[in-house]
Amino acid sequence: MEHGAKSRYEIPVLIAVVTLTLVIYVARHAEWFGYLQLSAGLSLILMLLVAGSLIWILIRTLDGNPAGRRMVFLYVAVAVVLPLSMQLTQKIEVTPEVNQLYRGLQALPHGAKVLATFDYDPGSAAELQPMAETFFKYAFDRGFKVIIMGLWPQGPAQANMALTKVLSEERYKVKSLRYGVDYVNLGFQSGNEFVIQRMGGEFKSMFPTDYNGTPYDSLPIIRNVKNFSNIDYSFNLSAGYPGTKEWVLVGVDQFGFKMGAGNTAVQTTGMYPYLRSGQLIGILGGMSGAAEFEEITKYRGKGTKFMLSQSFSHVVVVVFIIIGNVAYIMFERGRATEKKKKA
Amino acid sequence: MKRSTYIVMAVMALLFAVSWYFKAATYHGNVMSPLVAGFMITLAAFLTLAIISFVYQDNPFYKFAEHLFVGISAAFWMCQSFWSTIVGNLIPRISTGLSKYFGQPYRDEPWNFVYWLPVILGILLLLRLSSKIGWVSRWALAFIVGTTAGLSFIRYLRSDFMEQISSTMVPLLAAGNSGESLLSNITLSATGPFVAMLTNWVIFLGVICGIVYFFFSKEHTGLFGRASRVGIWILMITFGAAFGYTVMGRITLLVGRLTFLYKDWLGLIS
Amino acid sequence: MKREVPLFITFFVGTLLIASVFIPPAESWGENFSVYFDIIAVFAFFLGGGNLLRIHLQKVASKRPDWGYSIVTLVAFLVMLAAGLFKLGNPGGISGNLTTAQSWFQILFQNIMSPLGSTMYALLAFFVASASYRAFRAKNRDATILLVAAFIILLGRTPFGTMLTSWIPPQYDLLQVPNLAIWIMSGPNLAGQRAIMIGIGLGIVSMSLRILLGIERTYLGDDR
Amino acid sequence: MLFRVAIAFACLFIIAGVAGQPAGDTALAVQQTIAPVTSLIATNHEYDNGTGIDLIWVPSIDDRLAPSRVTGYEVWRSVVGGSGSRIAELPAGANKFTDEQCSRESTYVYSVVAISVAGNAVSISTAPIQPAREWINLHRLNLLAIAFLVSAAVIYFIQSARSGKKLFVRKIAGLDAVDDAIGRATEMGRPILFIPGIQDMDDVQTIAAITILGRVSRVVADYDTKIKMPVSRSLVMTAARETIKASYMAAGRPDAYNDDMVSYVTDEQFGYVAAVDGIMVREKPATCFYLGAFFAESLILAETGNSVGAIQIAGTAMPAQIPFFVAACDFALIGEELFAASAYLSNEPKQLGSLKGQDVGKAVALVVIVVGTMAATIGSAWDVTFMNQLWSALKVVFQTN
Repeated sequence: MEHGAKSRYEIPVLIAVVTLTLVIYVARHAEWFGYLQLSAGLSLILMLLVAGSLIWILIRTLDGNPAGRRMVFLYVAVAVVLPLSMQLTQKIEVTPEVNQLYRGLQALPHGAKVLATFDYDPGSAAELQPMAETFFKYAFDRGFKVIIMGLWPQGPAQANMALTKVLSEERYKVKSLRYGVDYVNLGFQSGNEFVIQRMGGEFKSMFPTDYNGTPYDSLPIIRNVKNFSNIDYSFNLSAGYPGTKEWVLVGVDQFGFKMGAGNTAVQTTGMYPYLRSGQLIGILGGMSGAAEFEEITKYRGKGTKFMLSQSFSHVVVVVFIIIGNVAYIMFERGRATEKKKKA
Repeated sequence: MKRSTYIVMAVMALLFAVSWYFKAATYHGNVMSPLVAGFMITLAAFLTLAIISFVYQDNPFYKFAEHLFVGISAAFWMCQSFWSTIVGNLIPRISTGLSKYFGQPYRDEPWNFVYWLPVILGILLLLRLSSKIGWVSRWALAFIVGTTAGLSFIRYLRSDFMEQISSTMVPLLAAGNSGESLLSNITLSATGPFVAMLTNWVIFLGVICGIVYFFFSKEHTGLFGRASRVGIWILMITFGAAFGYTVMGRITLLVGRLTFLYKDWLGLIS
Repeated sequence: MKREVPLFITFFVGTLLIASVFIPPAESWGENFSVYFDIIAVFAFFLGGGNLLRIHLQKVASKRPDWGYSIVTLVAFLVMLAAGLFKLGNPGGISGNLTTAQSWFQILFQNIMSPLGSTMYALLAFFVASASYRAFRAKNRDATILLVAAFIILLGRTPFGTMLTSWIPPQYDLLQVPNLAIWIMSGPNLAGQRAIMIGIGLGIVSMSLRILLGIERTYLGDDR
Repeated sequence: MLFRVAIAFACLFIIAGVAGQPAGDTALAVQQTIAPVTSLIATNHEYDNGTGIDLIWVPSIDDRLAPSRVTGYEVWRSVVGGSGSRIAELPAGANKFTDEQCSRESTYVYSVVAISVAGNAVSISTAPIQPAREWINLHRLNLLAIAFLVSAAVIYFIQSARSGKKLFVRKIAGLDAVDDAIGRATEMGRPILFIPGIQDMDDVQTIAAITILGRVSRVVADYDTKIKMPVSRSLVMTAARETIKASYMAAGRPDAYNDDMVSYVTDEQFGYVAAVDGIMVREKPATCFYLGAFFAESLILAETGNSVGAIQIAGTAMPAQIPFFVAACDFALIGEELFAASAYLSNEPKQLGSLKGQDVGKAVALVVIVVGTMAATIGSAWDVTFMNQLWSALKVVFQTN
């Protein structure tokens, strides 16, 4: 890492930041003011300020002072933080793959049995948790019977978090959904794709009890669920291995159930082959997938809210790529040709 | 240590205490006592900040967080695999007494004795600690590598080789379109038939050229060389696209962490 | 003996597992062998964990630089190990669920390990930005293609990109940046992914064969 | 024999069932009861270990009404000489089911119950059937044939290379840089960092990384450079130690080897990354190798390595991570090149022969894709029967199950 002129500024800046944080923190907890919410006008002014400073960086670059990586870091942080307290909304266009997934869910009858598999951990929760919440909302409104399980140790715990959140909403409280009747959490089972393989025979062999230790057969929702042939739809949320790929290769290919998936943005590219070949009926990719899913199901939540941070920081990255190329074309390319001449 | 280090430490300790106090005062839940909960959320917030500080430069807070992380997580996975593998999969097959102790139903299956094999190999592996008969640990390694090779051979042949070939064989013209009707109707509508056909052609030629790029034993010259160059372009598009697509996912992660700091800890946003 | 037995074991086990795919009564062997692998890996933890303890104890004993941090690692390791192995604070006792919310194990996981892991993961937001800034430069033709593809995808996922080209009429809407981004993902990207996968498939098949035939045996260490 | 008898019985039952259906069925329907399913046949599930029985039937005629009056089906099974039980619940419209929970020692009888709001209708039971076990899975003959073809090509070229035939192998960018990169570290007096991915020995990529390590550590031993290898799996630690030790012995300097060159950190992905990042910024390695199976950590490592000014050589077969290595490292091995690298670096003719064998596989892939696509295109656009047959034949050969 580069070492600029530090120590002279570092300590005062640190103290200033710490003091400011402390004051805001104490003030917030003593309830001197409400939540931080910037009005639309103020938000626009702030955005323009950021844009202006980016232009200034571009000018400095043209003067021969390219920005270092820490400058990039700073702008990413600003671009993510600012929109969190802004009151702007953004129009969300639904892509075909999300639409397909939604159509698949829509086609299911009331009371359909849906297997929701949670293959991620808190690390990827930012992307997948909003999908999980939207999915539960939709499933409960449509009266689906949801069977939850996980191939990652923390998956079922993540499912429980989403469930608790959704079920605490007034709209679902009045439905008085019952554990074991309307939904069940089978918990985690180790063994990766082999768990899927064995579930093809009998779910019970892999999950003799549910997450809480209740025997499989004493749960009405799954008492009659032998294996995948009793499942109408499978919804997989995954962040890596084992995940959607294994569910497709071992599950869908061999046992032929219908499956839709929500993936982290990174994983999504690798899933397109399965989408095209029809092994997956639809896919939600990353935060925008989550936001689109919220849009099409009309449950606007976290995904929609966070899209502003996303878009803003995206623009910042794009601008920095432009700045980087300007700097490269202006200086380094010239230098490279000079070298060639000398040689 | 320098005096400034002590000052920073003291300020951090003070901040920690303030946060602990306020978080404990505002906590309402039933899993933990407010004092523990206040401590835990403050700790989580400070550790989050400690890790983020690494992008600026290495510092004592990051070092602390890093060492804490290594210790906790190493033990985490040891416990996790002990309970799920040894207690979950091994003990119910080899010992009725221990199964009972751990509250696991004993699985009485005919081939259970085979499960002694990995136990023996595991013990062989531990013999590595002895310098005299350490070489027997290689038997365990050989077993593992053999398993890996055998399983991967079939798995990848099926899913990465055969499956990808069979799904690339699709008609290049949309069904029922014998060319003429298609050519009279060229639009660049994203959902139109011409683009669908174009996509099929791109995939077909792209896969071909991409495979050509990977040829090792043929000089990449002439037509072959040109195909391989197109292949590398296709790969570059793939990499660029995947990278660009990923940027979003990665930013989401930061949104997630900063929401934790701003909402769950500081309580600044709703 | 030191040389032949391991090579024979590799060959035998590997061939057995390949054959088992074609023999219905043996079809479940692959799955069983994976369980065996997991069990052996747990034994290996004695070696790994022992190594971790030894390194940090040595550091503390010889007071090497930063030895204080080694104490942090040691304490964290031992506390977590005790919490997990004895299921401290678990209402279900020794047969309770490991990840029950009230257990020490889960509390430590939720409040220490999980924030640390998520934040380390989140650093990628910074790194992905700095890598884009540094690597996406039009240095040569290949790099330019990489840059253009990445740029279109990035732009296609911002409202700015939507605005920029929304005037293009529907019969040419492929040229609208968001549609173009989707098309790149489902066209050229798919082709590249497939070519890579076919290559990987062959690479692994050939590598596995070399291992089974004993041509590749570096992992076994010294032959003598 | 038994099978034929079963089929004969089944046919008899079907005839009986169809004939026995009274003409007044529709009249009954008016009274709100429904017709049972017909033509229920049980056959042995092919190519399994004697655990499966396939059931197929014609759904109740009331299921074909719109809206269907059938709400679902239940499959009941009874063991001859034992009790019966419900084994599955299926949605309306279902017409087949595979029972995979049979035992070879038992004989079963099945029946299907059509469920409706008004009442249930039980079908005529199947003939008793006992599942049979097959010893060879003929459905996978295509897999066997292709496995055989590829293996034969690889082994053939290994043999021909062994017999002294000269083989051309193209340059793999990055591999030629290995020696220079190690030399650079030696000159600068800084260590080399070798990261074998974060997967265990049950991933071929890790094994490939270990074999490349064999070659790298040989050079390291010759140059007397420091190597540092933090790993995230205990088994990888064991294998890596064996490998490096062997290299030092081969270089004639067994005394310079030390177990601490390889150290276990933690199995946790990001805990491991946090520690490796710490090592990078504190020890400032001159060269970093990232070879093996990587996930999200690929870019964290590559960016931190770049920030300390290390030369970085990376290689992985994780399609999702290759882009980051390509963008952020000096040299990147793409997918298959990782596996080719160990053969390439060994410089042994027989190892190089296997690369030629792989190319045969690629040639097969090329030919099949071209022929198959052309057949599909011509067949579907101009409706040429032969082409359609060719296409479906190729599909069958390359389809896996």
